[in-house]
Amino acid sequence: MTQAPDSVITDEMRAAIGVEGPPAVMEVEKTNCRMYARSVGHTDPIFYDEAAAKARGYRGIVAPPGFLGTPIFRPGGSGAVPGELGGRTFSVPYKRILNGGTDYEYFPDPPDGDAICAGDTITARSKISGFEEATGSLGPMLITTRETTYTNQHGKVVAKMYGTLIQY
Amino acid sequence: MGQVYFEDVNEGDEIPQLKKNCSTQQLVLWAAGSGDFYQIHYDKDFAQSTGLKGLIVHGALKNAFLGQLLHDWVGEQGQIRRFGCSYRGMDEPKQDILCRGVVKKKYSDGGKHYVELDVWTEKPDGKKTSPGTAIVTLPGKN
Amino acid sequence: MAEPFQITDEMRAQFGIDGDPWTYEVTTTSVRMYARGIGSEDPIHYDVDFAKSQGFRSIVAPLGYLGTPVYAPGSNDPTFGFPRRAGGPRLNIPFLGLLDGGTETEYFDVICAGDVLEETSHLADLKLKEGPRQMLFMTNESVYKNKATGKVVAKQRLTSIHM
Amino acid sequence: MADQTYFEDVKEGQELPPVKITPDKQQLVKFAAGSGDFNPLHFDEKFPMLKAMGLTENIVHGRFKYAQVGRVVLALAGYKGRVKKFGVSYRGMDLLNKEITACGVVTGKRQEGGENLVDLDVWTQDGDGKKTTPGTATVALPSRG
Repeated sequence: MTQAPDSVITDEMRAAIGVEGPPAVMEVEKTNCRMYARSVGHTDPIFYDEAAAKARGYRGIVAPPGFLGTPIFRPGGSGAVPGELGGRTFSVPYKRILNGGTDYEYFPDPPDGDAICAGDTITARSKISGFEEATGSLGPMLITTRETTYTNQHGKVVAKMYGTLIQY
Repeated sequence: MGQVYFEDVNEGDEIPQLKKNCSTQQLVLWAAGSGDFYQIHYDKDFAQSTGLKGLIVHGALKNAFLGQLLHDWVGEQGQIRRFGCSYRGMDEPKQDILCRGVVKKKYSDGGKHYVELDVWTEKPDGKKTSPGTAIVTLPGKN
Repeated sequence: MAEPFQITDEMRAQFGIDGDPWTYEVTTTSVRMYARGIGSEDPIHYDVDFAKSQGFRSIVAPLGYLGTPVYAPGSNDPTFGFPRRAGGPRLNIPFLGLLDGGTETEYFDVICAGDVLEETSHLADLKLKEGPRQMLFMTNESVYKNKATGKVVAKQRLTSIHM
Repeated sequence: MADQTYFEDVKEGQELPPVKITPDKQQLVKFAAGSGDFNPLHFDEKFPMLKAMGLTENIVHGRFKYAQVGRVVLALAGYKGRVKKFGVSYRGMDLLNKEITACGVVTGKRQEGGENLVDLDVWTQDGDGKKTTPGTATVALPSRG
């Protein structure tokens, strides 16, 4: 597929596969865990109440599913969440872009992993894991898959996110 | 809702559904919760200027709804290992979004009891807009 | 309304009665979000190292931001986030119209990310303005105490207009 | 942030550098996120209460204007000064996508309790110069002495 003569995947793009971008620091705090839980409609008190979370064996208020912290915002920066639509992009002859989907993988088990709780500082490192070309109802498209690894302040890998970006 | 156990679950079982219906306020709450302030989710004129008919529900919000579906199902002793979905179709605010999951496979490995599921959101006409998969662990009865 | 509204001694007797305290949290992400919300790009609200270099404990809360009330479904108003607490004054106000009349904040210390504040609130004033339509100006005062030091860091008076 | 202003630098009648902002819907949604006030009056043009008020455009949060006044006051205080108090009344509505200017003028200087205090009139005004959010503020400034 990548060897097709009309491929939009360049050598530069192939060389970028597996190369980690600069790390992004994500903060998990009580306020943003609660805001996220509230915005989804969660009712489990472990997302709101520290005492309830501790009673269930967590270190603090739990980050709801899909919440991996808020990137530190700097005025003038992009504010993009790494691994979603952010990260390195390449010049391809397609104008439109779609977020194809997102998968979250969690590693909640000690000693190697841990739950994500308020008070954590998570470092996110993102890399392109592959390019694929396809032709669908939208016409020819380039599918970029990206993998982001989330490591907490104790060096434990707590989650991975797999994102799919479609350009067509 | 009581704790669900590995032994209670069979392939083909559907888990309890979660019904959502997003007000424009919820889309703004989600912008706040997620940090995604793209205007197609709350500014009708902006959405229409990009060729959309009107406001649309964030794909990531539907993904998070699936997270809630699973979190509420696995209970205090279960854990979400993996979940996610593809964004295949758009949903509009003020329309029901039904979040569903069906058990695809169950197995035990390394002392843990795994359940794999197909999960998705669907529109009132049954069209799946966010198909995905999930892996959770559930407690065993002994 | 059949009878014109009057401020009674019974209502005045409610002045100063505190409701149950509520916790307000000031975090780095909440300070940055507020600063973004008001369009400020002052690094004192964003950059922890910079704020420390200027002698502050952490990034500084923008003026007007006194932390985010601890939220839980059912315990807070889902639109405004304010706490539905027990205690405090109970008034029957026969007016349906409600306007935000004003905000006044008095500071006794700088509020920074990491601060956890305990807020208590009471009815501070009632004023009636007569006219073709009666307007009741109701002022609530909130006192914010730093939980770690016990020091009052701010007082905020909110006036609502009922008509 | 501009250089620190000292008490000696300030004169009665002096106007402070204004802050201008034209809030669009995204700005108000960010303010909702920051402030926790998710009243649809500020972002949903079809919200029934807007219609009841005879409006077709969203209203800017009063607290947003208060915060703009806060930016003017904080800019005077700098990092070494301290804002003692600031308050405003909400007298008029401002609508989305219309320029708002937050202003301040020095009305007095005094020394009290070992502090160098500067009193201000503050307000926001709309494009026609109408003061929709008038108020006052007091700032303690460092001295050069």
